[in-house]
Amino acid sequence: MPDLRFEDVSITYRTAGGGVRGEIAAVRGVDLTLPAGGTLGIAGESGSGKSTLAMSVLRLLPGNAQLTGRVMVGDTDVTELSFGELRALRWADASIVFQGAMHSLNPVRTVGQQILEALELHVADGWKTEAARRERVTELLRAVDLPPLKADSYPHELSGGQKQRIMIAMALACEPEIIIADEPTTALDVIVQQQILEMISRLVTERGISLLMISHDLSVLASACRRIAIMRGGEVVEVGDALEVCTRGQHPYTRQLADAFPTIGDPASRRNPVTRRTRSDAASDPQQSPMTDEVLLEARGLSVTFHSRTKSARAVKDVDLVVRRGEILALVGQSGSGKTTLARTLVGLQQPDPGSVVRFRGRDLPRKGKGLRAFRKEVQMVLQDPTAALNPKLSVYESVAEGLRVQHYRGDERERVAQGLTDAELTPPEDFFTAIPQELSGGQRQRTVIAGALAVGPQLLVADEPVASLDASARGEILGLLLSLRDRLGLSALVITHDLGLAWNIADTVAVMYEGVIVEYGPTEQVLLRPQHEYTRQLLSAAPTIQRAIA
Amino acid sequence: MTNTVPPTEEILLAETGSDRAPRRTSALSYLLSKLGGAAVSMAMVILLGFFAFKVLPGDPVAGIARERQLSPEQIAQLRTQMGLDKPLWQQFVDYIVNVFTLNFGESYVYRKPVGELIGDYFWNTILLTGTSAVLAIALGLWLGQKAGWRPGSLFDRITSGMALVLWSVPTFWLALILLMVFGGTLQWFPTGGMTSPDPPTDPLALVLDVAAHMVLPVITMVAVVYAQYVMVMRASLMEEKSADYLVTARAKGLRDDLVRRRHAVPNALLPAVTLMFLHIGGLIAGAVTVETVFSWPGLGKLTFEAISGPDLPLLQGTFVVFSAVIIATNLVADLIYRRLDPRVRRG
Amino acid sequence: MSEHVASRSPRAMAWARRRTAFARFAREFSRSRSGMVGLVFLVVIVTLAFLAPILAPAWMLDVTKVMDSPRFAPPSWEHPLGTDHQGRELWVRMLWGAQVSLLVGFAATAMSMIIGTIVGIAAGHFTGIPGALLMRLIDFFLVLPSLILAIVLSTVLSRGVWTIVIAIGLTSWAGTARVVRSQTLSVESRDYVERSRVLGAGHWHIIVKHLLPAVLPLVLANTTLTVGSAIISESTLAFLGLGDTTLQSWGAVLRNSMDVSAATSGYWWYVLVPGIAIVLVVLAFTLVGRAVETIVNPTLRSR
Amino acid sequence: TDTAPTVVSAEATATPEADATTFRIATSGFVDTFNPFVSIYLLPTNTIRYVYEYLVQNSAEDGSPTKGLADDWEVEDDGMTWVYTLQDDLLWSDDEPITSADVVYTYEQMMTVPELSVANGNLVSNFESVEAPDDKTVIIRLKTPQAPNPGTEVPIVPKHIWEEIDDPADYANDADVVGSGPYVLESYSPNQSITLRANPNFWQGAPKVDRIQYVYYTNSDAQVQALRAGEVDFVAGLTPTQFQALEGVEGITAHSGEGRRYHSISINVGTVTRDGQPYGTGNEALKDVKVRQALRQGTDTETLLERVMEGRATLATSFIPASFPKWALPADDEAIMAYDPEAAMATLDEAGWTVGASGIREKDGAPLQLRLLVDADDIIEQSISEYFVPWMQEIGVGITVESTDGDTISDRAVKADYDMYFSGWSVNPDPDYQLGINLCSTLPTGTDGSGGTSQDGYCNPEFDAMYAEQRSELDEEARQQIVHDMLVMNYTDTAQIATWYPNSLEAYRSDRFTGFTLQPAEGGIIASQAGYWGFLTVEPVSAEAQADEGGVPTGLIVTGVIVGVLVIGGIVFVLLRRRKMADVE
Ligand SMILES: Nc1ncnc2c1ncn2[C@@H]1O[C@H](COP(=O)(O)OP(=O)(O)OP(=O)(O)O)[C@@H](O)[C@H]1O
Ligand SMILES: Nc1ncnc2c1ncn2[C@@H]1O[C@H](COP(=O)(O)OP(=O)(O)OP(=O)(O)O)[C@@H](O)[C@H]1O
Ligand SMILES: [Mg+2]
Ligand SMILES: [Mg+2]
Repeated sequence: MPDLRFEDVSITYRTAGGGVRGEIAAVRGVDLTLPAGGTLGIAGESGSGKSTLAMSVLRLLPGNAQLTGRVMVGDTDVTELSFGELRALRWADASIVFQGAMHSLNPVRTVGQQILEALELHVADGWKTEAARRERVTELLRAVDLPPLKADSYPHELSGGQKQRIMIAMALACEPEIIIADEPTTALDVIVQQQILEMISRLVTERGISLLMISHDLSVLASACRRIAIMRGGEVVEVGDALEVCTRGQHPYTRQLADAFPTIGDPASRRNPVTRRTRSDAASDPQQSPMTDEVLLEARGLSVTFHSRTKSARAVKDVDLVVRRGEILALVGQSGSGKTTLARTLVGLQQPDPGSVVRFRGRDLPRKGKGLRAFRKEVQMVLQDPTAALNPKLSVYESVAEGLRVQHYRGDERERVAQGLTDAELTPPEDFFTAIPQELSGGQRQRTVIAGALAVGPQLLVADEPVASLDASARGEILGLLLSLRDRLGLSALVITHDLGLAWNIADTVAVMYEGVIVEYGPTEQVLLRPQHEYTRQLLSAAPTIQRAIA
Repeated sequence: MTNTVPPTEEILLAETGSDRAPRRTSALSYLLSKLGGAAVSMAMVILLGFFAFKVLPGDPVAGIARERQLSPEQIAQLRTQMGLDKPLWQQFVDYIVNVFTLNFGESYVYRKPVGELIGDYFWNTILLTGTSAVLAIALGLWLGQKAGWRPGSLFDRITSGMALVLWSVPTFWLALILLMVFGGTLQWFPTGGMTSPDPPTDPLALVLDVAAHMVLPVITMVAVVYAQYVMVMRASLMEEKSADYLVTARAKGLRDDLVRRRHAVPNALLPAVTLMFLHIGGLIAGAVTVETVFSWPGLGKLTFEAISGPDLPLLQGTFVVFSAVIIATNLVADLIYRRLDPRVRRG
Repeated sequence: MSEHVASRSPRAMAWARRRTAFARFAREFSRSRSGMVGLVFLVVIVTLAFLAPILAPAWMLDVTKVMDSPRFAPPSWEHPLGTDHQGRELWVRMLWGAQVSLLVGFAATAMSMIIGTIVGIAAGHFTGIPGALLMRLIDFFLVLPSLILAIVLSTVLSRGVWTIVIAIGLTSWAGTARVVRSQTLSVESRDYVERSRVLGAGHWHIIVKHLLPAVLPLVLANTTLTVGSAIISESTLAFLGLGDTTLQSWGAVLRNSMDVSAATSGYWWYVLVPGIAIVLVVLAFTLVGRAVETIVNPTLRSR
Repeated sequence: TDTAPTVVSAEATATPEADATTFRIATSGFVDTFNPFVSIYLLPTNTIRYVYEYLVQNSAEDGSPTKGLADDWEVEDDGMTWVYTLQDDLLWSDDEPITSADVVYTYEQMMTVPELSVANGNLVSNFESVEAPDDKTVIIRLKTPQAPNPGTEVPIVPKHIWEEIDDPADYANDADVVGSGPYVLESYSPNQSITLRANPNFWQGAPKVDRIQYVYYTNSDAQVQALRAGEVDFVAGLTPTQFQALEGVEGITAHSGEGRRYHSISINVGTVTRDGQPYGTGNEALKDVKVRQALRQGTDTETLLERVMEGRATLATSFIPASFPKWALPADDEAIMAYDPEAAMATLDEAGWTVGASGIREKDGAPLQLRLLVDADDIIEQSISEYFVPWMQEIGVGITVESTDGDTISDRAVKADYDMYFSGWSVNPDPDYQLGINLCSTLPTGTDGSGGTSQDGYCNPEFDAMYAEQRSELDEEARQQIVHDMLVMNYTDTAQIATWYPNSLEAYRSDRFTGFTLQPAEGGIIASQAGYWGFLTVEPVSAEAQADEGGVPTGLIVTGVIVGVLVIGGIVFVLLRRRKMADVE
């Protein structure tokens, strides 16, 4: 059985357009070894070269990539193989589960055909005949817990988790010795994520395959790999035993990654996200919440149904919800459970079903004209994806000022914008005025959106997954900001997330949503520490933690 | 107008891309909605067919009387025969009735029912434009996918360059040059018409005869039109080229040309199909000029003559028929699209 | 980004940003060889067209003033591009013709772009019945045999440049509208438009601030391409005898050459010169258009 | 080669005999119908001339009346009664005898059935009655005396055929026609070809070629190419440039003949309806004959003739072409005004038009700015206007050229919405009709121009009186004098500037055919005659010249193309197959 060795591998991309980026050194001088039958995890921030490294194993890098160093599979250097030899190596010796299974399957062929194709290309004793191959497809699908009938499905007919499993089945098809899994669980909700991880671990141990797994989430790696390497900026900054790296990381970045995971039930992280900022004095006692009893927003019997030509779907069913002044309410739930829909309805972007009641300060939501504009002044929403929420052509200044202009703000616009940016901790604000979104990091973009919302001076902020797209260090910053704003400005907030740890980090109250229904609703401690509903319990148990992984 | 700009395809691709978002509808409701859209367009065409041409100046009788010795009584008689003395609403009612009986009234010039004339010429035009369309599409798709697979290669540069140059050529001008060179000077091909004046009776010889007459017009139309298809297919394949599933296919150890043929092309075809059929309109515009230059007895030539007539019922007829053809081909495109793309089909 | 610009007003900063954006655009454009070739060629042609009255005084077009010069003289040192059936220098006619042809090209394109952009944005932005109606309208114009419609229009209106402009403009906007509509739809689904709504913005604000800037680059790319096809359309109309023969346009020159059967009679230059001029200019516009498009639509860059 | 069957059967159409000679003519003409009662377009009416003999034919020499069906004729009652005697043993192409009953039938249909008068009703409007006292005599009684022979120009149809037809006005008459002329119509396929077959029963004997075939080419360049390629044998209506290019081409003879057309710039003399009500938008200034004369004096028709027509026309004096020398106004007539811009300016000064600031003359503040309608499809009109504008500028008249299409021009001409436009007519050998449409009685009845047939909107009672006089003047010389005076009057009144009588430019494959008869015999034309002489006497040059007819080397090419297509198709098929197989593997 071969092992996989990277020997002083460097990979640079040449980019033609723009010249802004020019040559990108995606991977720099990496030395790594995956022993035969072993498991190795690679973690690191987004863009640190993880996928690039993975692709180099099968020489799948795009044409503009240049590789130096050696990639050894057993005794052969992959970079020196002839094309024919390389094709023979691909999939038969090493296979890959690509990042984003969604796009890795050909949309116009059935998944069965696509698995078959691999078998046809690498005919082995086990599947010499057509019938044997079909048999093997069935067998593979069973191995990944899918009914064999699914072979006739087209990719779009499968859920994300199912597609991910098809990819895994395909990777196993030719009985390779090495499997590379690139972020096999991103975009999956925690419960599915747990299933997939368990399955991979099981297959690896059962079949004695070497596994190279990539993720930006330490806890995910910790649960599947014996060794972990940490990458940053194209370099491996730390390699070691999984437990070692997770709990006693040497490199500051490793520690930062490890620390960013809140531990539910740990008082140290309660209302205290990891952040570089020092919190204001007003809330020196993190256990104390400035929440009042004054009801700001109220929903009773709220339902939302989407109608399409052929069918209608109720995304939100009969929800009762209250947001008080100074309260931070976390709305958690699995993907597609209706969180965004509920939030959009609460701010009047979505029409609820007749009979639903949504009241702001005791009055029905205005629908148009002056009333609507006045309402917008009081209730602002931060949309799910900060990158999409900023017009790429407008500067930070213009984006923040947009609300003021729309609201016919009479004061000094410039001063107000500066104030908004300062509130959002983008200081000095002048430095950011002329920047356009693509020049900002994810966290900065998110804060610009928040600054834009805050500049209008709202009483209630509805923030939809404000940190989902951020890596561990950036998310702490944003959460810290929310808390400090609540402390300083008495703001109320409805924060949407599918991450329970986040709720533990900042929320006063938690509502758990499941298939459009709020199944559990109460103070954070009560819901998270003494869950009543089965789904909440499931969520809590599926949430990966480093402790659990190592234990 | 006559030519839809090919390079905008790339932009349009973006749109058809969004059309491809999973959207399942039942075959019947899909068909019905497409048919409904086509019917609305057709109704608008029919209305426009009357009013647009009604405002055309020129009384056919006045034109005749300017050249020929006619007495006032004869002129009045002619006007009655052409139905020109009826009030407008009556003419409109007649027109609508005519359209629905596929009759379109009687041609002023040919003194025959327009429906009959169009029936005589329709298949000639379909033969010419159909052949050209098939050749142009086949050539365009083939060159386009080759070029798009290796953008910037010598093959791509030559193919795209040729396509762009040919696309910039006015159709009628190219037709005329070809006529001069290959018809007049070299005398390789007949200079016009669809058959020899005395068509051979032997079926095979007749086919050969027609084929010989088709060569120049088909070359002209293909040359001007295929460029659009090359560009559509090229852009479409380039768009597809970076798709992740191609990496998967490669990782499985597929040969490069198999990756292209089995995975990239079938996907790239999807947006291309819609766009190609949109260009059928351009082909028909080409038919008018090409048929005129090469004296091809088809609807295009008929249209050209109807303009110089002015032969109002004939013009209305060809206009409605041309529009109907385009609408029908677009409908076909939608249906083909549905067959090609499993995501639009019911799961 | 980090340069300190506190002293400048936001508006000035916006302009500065636009300037740098344009500079970047220009830089990228200058890297496209074919685009530059096209652009340089166009600049030369446009300059020559503007200078026509100086390079070739109007009397050179007056047939009564050139009665001494030979008719149908082939190209030579004396008659660089040959002469026409009235003994006029072909280069003079081409020069003056460039004015008309380019004017028609640009004006028809402007018209088509304005209609296309307005209808496209409206069709994409407004939901419900107005949007659906506009979409039907676009679809309808897309399937119309536009040549025939253009023929009708140019027959109905009295002859002249503007008639041709209108005939071409009115029949070519649908393609643009379709592109604009799809772009509008995709922008409309972006969160920043939703965010704008959350901030309290109305239709006008969203259209002007978000939709228009997002579709303009595409429209611009489309523009250069449409100019080319408008020039071809003009010549096609002239060929069909629907142009204004009192104008010196390239289409009219070509039409003249056909009227006198230059091609059959061996006066090849009379046919080739205007034809090739059209091909070259259209090609130049196409090259420029593609280069622009590659820049504004980065997914097209060869990967 | 004279073996054509008498009655053309359908089978014969499908398989033309190998040795039959076919004379091919390129055409682009419209065909409405071949029904002689109804057809009004040029091509079918010309074809009908070959199919049906007239009672009296126009002679090849000078177009004067000559033997047709009638052997000879007598005028009685001072021109009120015409008595015709038919030739002996005349036969229709189906071997039925031609009798006076056929003649009477034909005329009576036109006189009594309005639908059948569409084409030639004007020719019988003066008829009181037509009688056939016996099989060989026809008597035409007129309402008013007339000098022009009433037996011309009306195609006589076979009664035994037409009687059987239910609705003669709707009868297309386009296949297996029974006729009496040198050729009969065999078949017609729209926009592709018209085939005529020699009629062995024709009284002058069957023509020497077996068939005449008109082949369609939309485009005149394509016609020329077809002639060069030998696909057709005869092309008419050439442009001067094409003509020049064909001169000296081996095997082709280019023929320029004096035609029977005239071409002019019609001037709006101030149009009025028949009862004197003004209508239209004509410029007031043109009501002054001086201004109109000045326009003529300022127009250098000689230069135009040279530069625009390459000299292939005869300078015109009036609307009667010089090819009818009996009637035409001679070029050296003292009434003729020469090109003289000085004189033109003097005339304008005299009329009170003084040169204004912009070089355009003015009178009472109104500038002398005139509109000229130009057909965008007509290079001749365009070229004339290009000279006309600067010349007029020179004498101080502003011209706005409005380029538009022929239909719009017809429309505006009827409505008198013009100052000047180009006009032209084909004139018959007898000037009566052409003179007749310059009478006050042809002015329109309505202010929208309806009910009129006037040539230029001209009206002069003196002219009308002279017209009546010439019409009943049976002495030809006396009549010539009256016509001359009428033309002088019309010329001086300047209702139009007659530019020229264009030559008819034709070309034929002289390596294959010869023996064309011209009309008039001296410098005349072949096609578009007022008669059937042009192709009557055509004969093949020699047998072997015919043999390689249609010898375009297409066979090889076609085979090559077919093979190519098959190969491509095969490759595509194989590729498809391969993909298919790959898919199922
Ligand atoms: N085809 C390419 N051309 C140019 N640059 C590229 C290309 N692919 C990746 N890069 C750049 O190379 C660097 C490494 O990318 P890579 O995909 O390996 O990151 P990653 O660690 O997998 O990140 P993520 O966690 O987001 O998947 C990034 O800066 C990326 O922008
Ligand atoms: N515009 C729409 N039309 C039809 N169905 C919709 C629409 N928007 C959302 N849905 C459906 O409503 C349900 C709830 O969607 P929603 O976006 O509210 O989920 P979510 O909880 O925010 O998920 P995520 O965590 O992935 O953001 C989903 O099944 C979704 O498919
Ligand atoms: Mg990655
Ligand atoms: Mg959501």
